[in-house]
Amino acid sequence: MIKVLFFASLREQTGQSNLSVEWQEGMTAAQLWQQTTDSSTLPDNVLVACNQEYCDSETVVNDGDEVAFFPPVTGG
Amino acid sequence: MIKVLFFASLREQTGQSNLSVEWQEGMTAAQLWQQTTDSSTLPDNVLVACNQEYCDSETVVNDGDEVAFFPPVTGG
Amino acid sequence: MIHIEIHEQGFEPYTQLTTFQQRDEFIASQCGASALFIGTMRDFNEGDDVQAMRLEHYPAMTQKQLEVITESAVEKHGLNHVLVAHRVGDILPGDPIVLVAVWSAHRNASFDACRWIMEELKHNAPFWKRETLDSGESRWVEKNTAG
Amino acid sequence: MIHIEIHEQGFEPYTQLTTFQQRDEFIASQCGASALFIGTMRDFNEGDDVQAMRLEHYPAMTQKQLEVITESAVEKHGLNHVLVAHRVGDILPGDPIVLVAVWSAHRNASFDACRWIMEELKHNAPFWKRETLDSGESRWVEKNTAG
Repeated sequence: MIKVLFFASLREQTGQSNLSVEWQEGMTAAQLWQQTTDSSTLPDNVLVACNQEYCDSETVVNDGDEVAFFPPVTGG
Repeated sequence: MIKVLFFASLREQTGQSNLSVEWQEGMTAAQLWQQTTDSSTLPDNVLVACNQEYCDSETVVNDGDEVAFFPPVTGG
Repeated sequence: MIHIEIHEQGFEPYTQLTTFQQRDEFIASQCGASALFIGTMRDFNEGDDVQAMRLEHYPAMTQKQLEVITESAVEKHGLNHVLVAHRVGDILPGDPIVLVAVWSAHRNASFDACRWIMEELKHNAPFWKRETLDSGESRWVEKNTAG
Repeated sequence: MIHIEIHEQGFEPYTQLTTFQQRDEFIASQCGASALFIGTMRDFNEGDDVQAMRLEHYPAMTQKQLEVITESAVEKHGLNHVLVAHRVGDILPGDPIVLVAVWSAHRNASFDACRWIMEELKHNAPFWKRETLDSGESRWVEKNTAG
């Protein structure tokens, strides 16, 4: 299983905060996005983290990973 | 009269902290130094202030001015 | 010594600093310099009056990111200590949002490191601000100001 | 608001900051950013162990110079407030020597101004340090470190 998280405006837009997705061999972050949202492609301005570290859309995820999608950060 | 002040190592080297000197027309900071110390010329590494503002050795002083000589500053 | 604090409730930067400096590992006489930055919620942004703000974050990643950033700073600048505190939750104008404090033997390292940590935090730590305007409208802050 | 303090006795930076920020003229919600620098006496300098220090100054000029420096900073960087505190007299390792604190709407102005004031103070404000080494020898510090 992959734990998928959405934050801030993406949480609101997708209407989901976190969900679990069945893992498949070779699955990328971009594919996870497609599968969990109605969008076809991962927008450029969406950031992705795999296991709490920034990664890119083509990163291949492993079973048990935590993948998060979020907008540009605005802390500090 | 001119009030002349010496600070830090210059106060120790000259053995004087402050003194009053008779003002003379056209008197420069460098001349005041010569008159109040045994040195002939004002060393490059001695800073001069006239009325609490930095000035140079050729600054002409006015009657009633306060002139200070001190080494490079080391605060902060 | 590196210390990272995420505050769900209001925090007082000077109190956190005082507490931090009372730790046994903190030896003031080895630190000639300390540079600090405190970010506070303003009552205006992008030309609008702002009434309140909610700060969301990604807890596990926040901690990890701030550790990576502060450890890099310690290594790069030879710092003695770093304290980073960040507020989350509902905040009001005037409330402290972030504190970055570093200590080093000489001043350049402190100045450089404090600013570098702050920029890294602004660009990479997973926090998001949603502001409520005086008009009642509520909006996500889309990006941080350049400075 | 500009405030300059010369302390003949030990001072606590966070206490001075708290007091300053309690003034009526200090409106926290207008200041998004605050950058601070605190200089503390080290127990080492130029490779020697230092036991104590005496800070001499030229009172009338100190005040005037710090006013000139801080007023320039406010004008140049559009600061909301500046607080500068400096210790004189006999001090011991770990004691605060200098505090430079500035407040502005955005962070770049605060970072730039705090560092600029500190460099100006180091190079132009009439303070002199005489340090007593562990060996008992006493010497004037001849120049400030580059940073």
